[in-house]
Amino acid sequence: MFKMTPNVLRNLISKKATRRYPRQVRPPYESVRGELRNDSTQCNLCGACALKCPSQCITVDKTAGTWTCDPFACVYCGVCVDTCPAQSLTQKREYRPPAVERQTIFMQGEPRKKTKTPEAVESG
Amino acid sequence: MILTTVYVLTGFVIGPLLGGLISGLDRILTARLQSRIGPPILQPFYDAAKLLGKEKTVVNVWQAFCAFGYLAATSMAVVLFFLRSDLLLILFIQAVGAVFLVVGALASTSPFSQVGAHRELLQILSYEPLLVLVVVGIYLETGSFKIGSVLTHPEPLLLKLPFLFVVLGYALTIKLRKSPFDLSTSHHAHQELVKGLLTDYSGPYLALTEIGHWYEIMLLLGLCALFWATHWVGMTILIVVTYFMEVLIDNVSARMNWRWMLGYVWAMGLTLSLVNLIWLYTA
Amino acid sequence: MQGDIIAVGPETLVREAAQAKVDGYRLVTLSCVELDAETVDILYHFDKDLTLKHLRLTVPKGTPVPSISAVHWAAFLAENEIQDLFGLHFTGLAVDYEGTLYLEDEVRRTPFCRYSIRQSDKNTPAPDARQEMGEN
Amino acid sequence: MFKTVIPFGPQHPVLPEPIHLKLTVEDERITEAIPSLGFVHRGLERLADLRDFHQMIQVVERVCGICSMIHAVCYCQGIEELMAVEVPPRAKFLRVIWSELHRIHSHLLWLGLFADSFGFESLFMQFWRIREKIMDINEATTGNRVIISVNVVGGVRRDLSHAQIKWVLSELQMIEQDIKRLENTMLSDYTIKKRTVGKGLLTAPQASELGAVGPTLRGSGVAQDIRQTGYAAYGELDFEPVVETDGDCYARCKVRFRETLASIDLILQAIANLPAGETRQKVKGRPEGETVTRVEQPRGELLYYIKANGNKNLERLRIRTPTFANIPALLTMLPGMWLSDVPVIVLSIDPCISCTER
Amino acid sequence: MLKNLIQKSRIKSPWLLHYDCSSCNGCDIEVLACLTPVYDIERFGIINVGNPKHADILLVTGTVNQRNKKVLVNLFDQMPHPKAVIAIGSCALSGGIFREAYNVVGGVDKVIPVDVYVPGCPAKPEAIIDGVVLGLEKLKTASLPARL
Amino acid sequence: MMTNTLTSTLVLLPFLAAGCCYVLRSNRVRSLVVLVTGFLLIISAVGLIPLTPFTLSAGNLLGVRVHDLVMVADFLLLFLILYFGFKHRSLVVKILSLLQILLVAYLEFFLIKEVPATGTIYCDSLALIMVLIVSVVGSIICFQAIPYMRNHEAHLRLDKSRQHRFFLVMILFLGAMNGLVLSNDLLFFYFFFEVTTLCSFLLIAHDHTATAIQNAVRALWMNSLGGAAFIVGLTGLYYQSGHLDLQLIIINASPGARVFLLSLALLCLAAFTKSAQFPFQSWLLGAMVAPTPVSALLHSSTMVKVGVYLVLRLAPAIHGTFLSQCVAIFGAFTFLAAAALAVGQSNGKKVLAYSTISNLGLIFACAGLNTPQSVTAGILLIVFHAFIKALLFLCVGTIEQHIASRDIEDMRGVYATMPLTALITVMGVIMMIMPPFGVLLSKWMAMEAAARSFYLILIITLGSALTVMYWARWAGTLMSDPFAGRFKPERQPLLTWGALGALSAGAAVLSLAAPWIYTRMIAPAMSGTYLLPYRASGGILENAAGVFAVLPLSVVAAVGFILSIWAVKRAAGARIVAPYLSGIQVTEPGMFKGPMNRLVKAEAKNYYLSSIFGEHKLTAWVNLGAGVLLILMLGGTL
Repeated sequence: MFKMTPNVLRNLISKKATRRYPRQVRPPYESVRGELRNDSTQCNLCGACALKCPSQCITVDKTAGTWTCDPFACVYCGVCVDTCPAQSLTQKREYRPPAVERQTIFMQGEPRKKTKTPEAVESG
Repeated sequence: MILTTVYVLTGFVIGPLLGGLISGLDRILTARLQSRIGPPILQPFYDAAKLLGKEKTVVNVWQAFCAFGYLAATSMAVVLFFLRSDLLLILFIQAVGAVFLVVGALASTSPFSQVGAHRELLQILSYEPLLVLVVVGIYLETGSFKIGSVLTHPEPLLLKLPFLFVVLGYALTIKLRKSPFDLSTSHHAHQELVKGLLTDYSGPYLALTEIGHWYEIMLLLGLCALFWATHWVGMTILIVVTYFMEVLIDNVSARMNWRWMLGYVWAMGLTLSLVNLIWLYTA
Repeated sequence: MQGDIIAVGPETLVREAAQAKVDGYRLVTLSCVELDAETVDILYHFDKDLTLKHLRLTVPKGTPVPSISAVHWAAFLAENEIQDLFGLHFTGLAVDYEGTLYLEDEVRRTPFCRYSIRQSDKNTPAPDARQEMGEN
Repeated sequence: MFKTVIPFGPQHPVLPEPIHLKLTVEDERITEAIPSLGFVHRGLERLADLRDFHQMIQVVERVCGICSMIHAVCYCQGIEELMAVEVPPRAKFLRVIWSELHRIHSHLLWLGLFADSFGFESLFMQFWRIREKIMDINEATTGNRVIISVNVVGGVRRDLSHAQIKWVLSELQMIEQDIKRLENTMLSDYTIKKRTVGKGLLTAPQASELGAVGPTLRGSGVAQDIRQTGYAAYGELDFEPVVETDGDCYARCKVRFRETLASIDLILQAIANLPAGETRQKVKGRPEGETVTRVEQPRGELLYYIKANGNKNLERLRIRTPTFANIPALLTMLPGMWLSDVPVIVLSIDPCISCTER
Repeated sequence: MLKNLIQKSRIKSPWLLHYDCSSCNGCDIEVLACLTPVYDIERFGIINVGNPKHADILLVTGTVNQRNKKVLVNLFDQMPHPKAVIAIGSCALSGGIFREAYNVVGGVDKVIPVDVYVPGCPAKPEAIIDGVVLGLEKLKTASLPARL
Repeated sequence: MMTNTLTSTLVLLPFLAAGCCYVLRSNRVRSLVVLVTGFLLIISAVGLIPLTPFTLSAGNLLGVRVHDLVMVADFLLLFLILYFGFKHRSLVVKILSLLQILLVAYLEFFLIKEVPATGTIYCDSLALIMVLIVSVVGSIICFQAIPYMRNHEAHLRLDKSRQHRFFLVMILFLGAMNGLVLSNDLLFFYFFFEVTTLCSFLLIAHDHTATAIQNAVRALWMNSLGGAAFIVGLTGLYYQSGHLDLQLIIINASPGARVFLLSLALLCLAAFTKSAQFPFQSWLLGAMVAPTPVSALLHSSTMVKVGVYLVLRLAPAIHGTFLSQCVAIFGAFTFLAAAALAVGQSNGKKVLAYSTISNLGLIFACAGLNTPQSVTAGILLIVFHAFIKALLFLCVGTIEQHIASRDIEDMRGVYATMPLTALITVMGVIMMIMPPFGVLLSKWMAMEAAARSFYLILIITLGSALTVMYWARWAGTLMSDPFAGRFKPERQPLLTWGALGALSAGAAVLSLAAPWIYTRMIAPAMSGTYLLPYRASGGILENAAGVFAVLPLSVVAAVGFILSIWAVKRAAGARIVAPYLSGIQVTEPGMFKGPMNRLVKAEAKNYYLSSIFGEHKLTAWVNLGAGVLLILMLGGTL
């Protein structure tokens, strides 16, 4: 009976396993697949990401020159990053922070012309 | 008269405050034994205050009645304890609280609540005789059921009633809802009965049962304290050790079922009590 | 595909399944595949010491299929699933959920039949699942 | 005798997942248990109509978040078989490593939840604490804690660097130590034995007849483990299935506990024998034909039936998950047991309802 | 004074109810992982109570499907005010990768009002903690009952 | 003179009124007779309070010696029983009644040389308490029987009312009881003892169904056994002492004499049969077939109380003997065993019956323990048990007439349809198990008294824990209803309300007045033989070992009660939610959507633990145990 006793007593005297999260943030690992970013200077709006995305959360409108991602549907698999021919898609190491409203990641680029100062705009 | 008032107020006010603190310490200690940091020590008070400020929802208005009844009975028991009244009477009044809690749980038709209530009844069935026997042991040793007389007993009761102290430990474990006896409801709702007995108490009424439980903690630790009533150092050590053992046992054992509880507690408890009582008779 | 495939008919199915049990095979599962608007394939996968054996039953959608749950009790779950998803009817099911194993009334019946919908469900003519989902 | 009818689930603290059991009990003895499913049914097999066969990898990974890696392995194997793709050996070994990491984290998770099912909270905390280390390995090596998404048709997307391998080895050593420290508690504590021994009995013939798989089957004394077929790189590793003969919850617990240690051993072997080379074979074309593939999940045998007709969408994808096979066994275990045993018995098959219902 | 105490306590003692709609378990185990020593959300007074009648915060993981949407509404209704709903993971936010499947209704906000969205697939324990903290804002500002 | 009038009112008026009930077949007149008799009984009993203690001699009635009248009546009675024995072909009854006839004849014609001139009637505080209980509780039950029997017969659709017979026996019973407790001459006592046997037989058989008659015959033979034991005991006593004066026997008790002790043991045996102790419990359980007022009467104020009264009476005589210890153990055993059996019952009336047996067992234990505290406890328990048990039986009867079942499970949520009755029932239950009410007060005394005897205290603590279990369960079940505040006001006949109200209020007030009952009634009864066990001051009962603050606690309880009611009032504004059903509840109350999309009722039934506490499991063992104890008791006196 009470075979667990040595373990719990060890826990009592040893250092606690808890990471005091908000106060003490552990730096993310090198290769973490976090929030999706599109580098507007590189994106050529080819639409490969939209085609390959398993979650179908990216829409690219070539004529209007927009690139939209629904971050709430994104599954962070990184397939789009792997397939992006222009390597404009990257994943940050952090996850997207919680929000109180629906959001989309929206990017307005020049239709058909790249490298023209498109802005990345986020709108709620 | 003034002294009486002081006692009443102490029991009524200090009782739950101390009880709440102890259950806060309990949670921290539990967390530490699990290699966690645990909540702040005032956590039980936050919980209770939050619950008091919640919307009132009931399944049946009798739950409100019973929650108040439970609180009234347990606080009364603690007050009587501070008034140095009759131990047996205090046990009876404490049982009233337990019964009210059960009746309130039975007032809901949820099977979880009902099954919890029955398990609580089985728990009462298990620990009630033990508590009475402990008190009987105290009576045999000191010649009185009155706490006043027990306190003036010249030597620590623990020396004469060691087995009965163990028996009290069984009752304490059941009463504090610690593993392996947290059958009817447990502090953490990870069991087959959801929150068992307390499933359908909610909001302020749940807060009342919490506060009632603090009184119960106080009462039971008071009973433990009687076993070393001759000196406050001994008393403190006894209580601290006992409570630590309770938390430790909670953390090193699985929850058992009521059949095992009834069989084990009665077999062990009654045997130990009998041994100790016979020893007292023959001594 | 690993393992032998034995074609069976509705009349020999239960016998074959029972024989498999006698031979020491464990029923792995049933897979149902819609072949065209009228017929479905039901594959009964069996396993014995890590080798597979399959019974292939090809039946028209309308006809009831004998349940093997009397022989392999565990088949009732898979058969109920097929009942839900393909609208087939199994006769002699050990526990019959009558098409409510997974689906609520709000969902169209037989979501796995892409070619047609079952005639008996014509009182609620649900749109074809494909259109509902949006053609890709 | 009066009957009490208890709706056990779908929302219930001891059930991590929604399944409903209509329990009929007399006093507290169960006389009847009827399940109701469908609370997690999404219909993802039909998503094959909307997603191409590459995208389906991400979908099948989300059949179950606990053994996502192994689902993907099974699916990829099937597609690779249909397309006759030869997977590079290094990828095969990496698949084994991550699969076994998943098995360890799944078993640790289960051991914790199992401890919780009989109210042993501190043991639960202890196992989950160890499990966090595995999650860290997952995150560091693949980029996500749970759904690691490393499989592609023809190999894996990530490789292990030398430094990572070293770190993983040291972590595993610590994990092994930590787990072994709990062996005495999990396998010989009086209260735990009292709650698990003799509960949910399943004899070997019963288990085979009811189609039980995985630790549920092996706990009843049937030595069957799909890893014996030698898929991925298992054929090249030294491996014995873990078997117990008692057929009760305690036996299943022992099987899983020992499998956890066996998995660590497998990873060590795989790392030691890790061949150099490519990790991914480029694939072209589309799958055609039908196939059945099987792998061993933490919960048991997983079977994929894939039928493709040369389109980019599969014609039929059928997933038979281990819990689906274990549910009939569970239903026969319950009657006659006590209400307090329900969580223990239900958890003893390690139910994964999202697998079952897909 | 009492009002302040209660409002403070609400932030200090959020009790969780976790309901798994039709999640793949990924987010569920991350929710559970929050309770365990490494994250130990009991530091914030958070307990997973598993009973809607005791809960302040409803954590929902997974897509809502036709069968469990009623369960979700039932649970939400049984929670006493003030209460907050936190949707966790892509599936709960929008239906995620499954949102086009035939039995899927979509995100949680199609059925009950959602206060906080925690993205991720699955959401990390840290993100869940952040989400709960965000949800506390709502509890703090909620009105007190007319009579205590 | 006053005492004479009052006494004869108490004893003879019922006989007269009973005759009236039989002769006057009008419902109204009968009701009036019952009411008037009841009130007269109550008034006379209360009138006796200032006059006790007193002794009376039964002189002559209509020129005949009362003694001879009683003798003749005795023979008539025994022959009547013999007739019933023949009628219902019960060999045991035949044998036992013949034996009794022979023994009575032997006693009367051969042994008794002279009839005592004085002291045939003796009324001390104990007798007074019994008279009060019989008159007050018994009358109230008879009042309630008026509307009850009307309903009952309407329900049975009888062609011809049998109420005249019913009330004949009911009223007669009260007279017999009063006579019994006032008799000091044991022959008188024996006569009334036999009257109660016959009355109970007639009442149990009242409905004339096959079961009723079967159960009635069983009651008859078991009680005849008691009667036979009694008369054998009497013969022995007469041999030993040469007279049958109860008081003299008690005072001059010579415990050394074996015959004497055996005779007393036989009297105790007779008491056990009357009080339906194990193994004679079956007659009382069988008596449940009778209309509920009969059960109420048998269980509370009459019949079963005969036994405990007799043993409490004899307690000083057996003080310090082995017999006394045996009685204590036997009583404690019955207390525990009956409580255990009650846990296994779902039939409400059976629970009440086992509870009665259990409580009587406790009284026997108190009597056998034979200390001042325990005897006080026993007497108090008689009082409170009478009130509350009568109340509970009447409640169950009322509920039964409404829901057509006496099963506890069917009473689930009866609060919704009969709020007031349900509340009164719950109150009755609360008074059975909770301080500061009288039953618990007596239990407290009993426990403190038994604390010095470890086997007794062990049995009693286990028994009282079981008691809490079956009562609490029942109280909760009555309230188990999901809808709050939606009940309709309940309609019952005035007499029913009156009876329930009077009994519950009576029990509550008496609980409050327990210290005064103690000083005014019990202390005088004790003073002769025992040291006074408690000091009563300021509503607090106290001695060196313990203290029970009756009045302060009652005040606190009352305040708590009022607060709780206030809480209920406020909770009425709370949102009503469905009970927790794992989230799959539907709008229909208590239903959930189960497998196959079917609606299922989430039923929760009480635990009766029939695998442990079922009658089929326990009865044989309990009877065996009790039998062994009885043999030990009788054998030990030799």
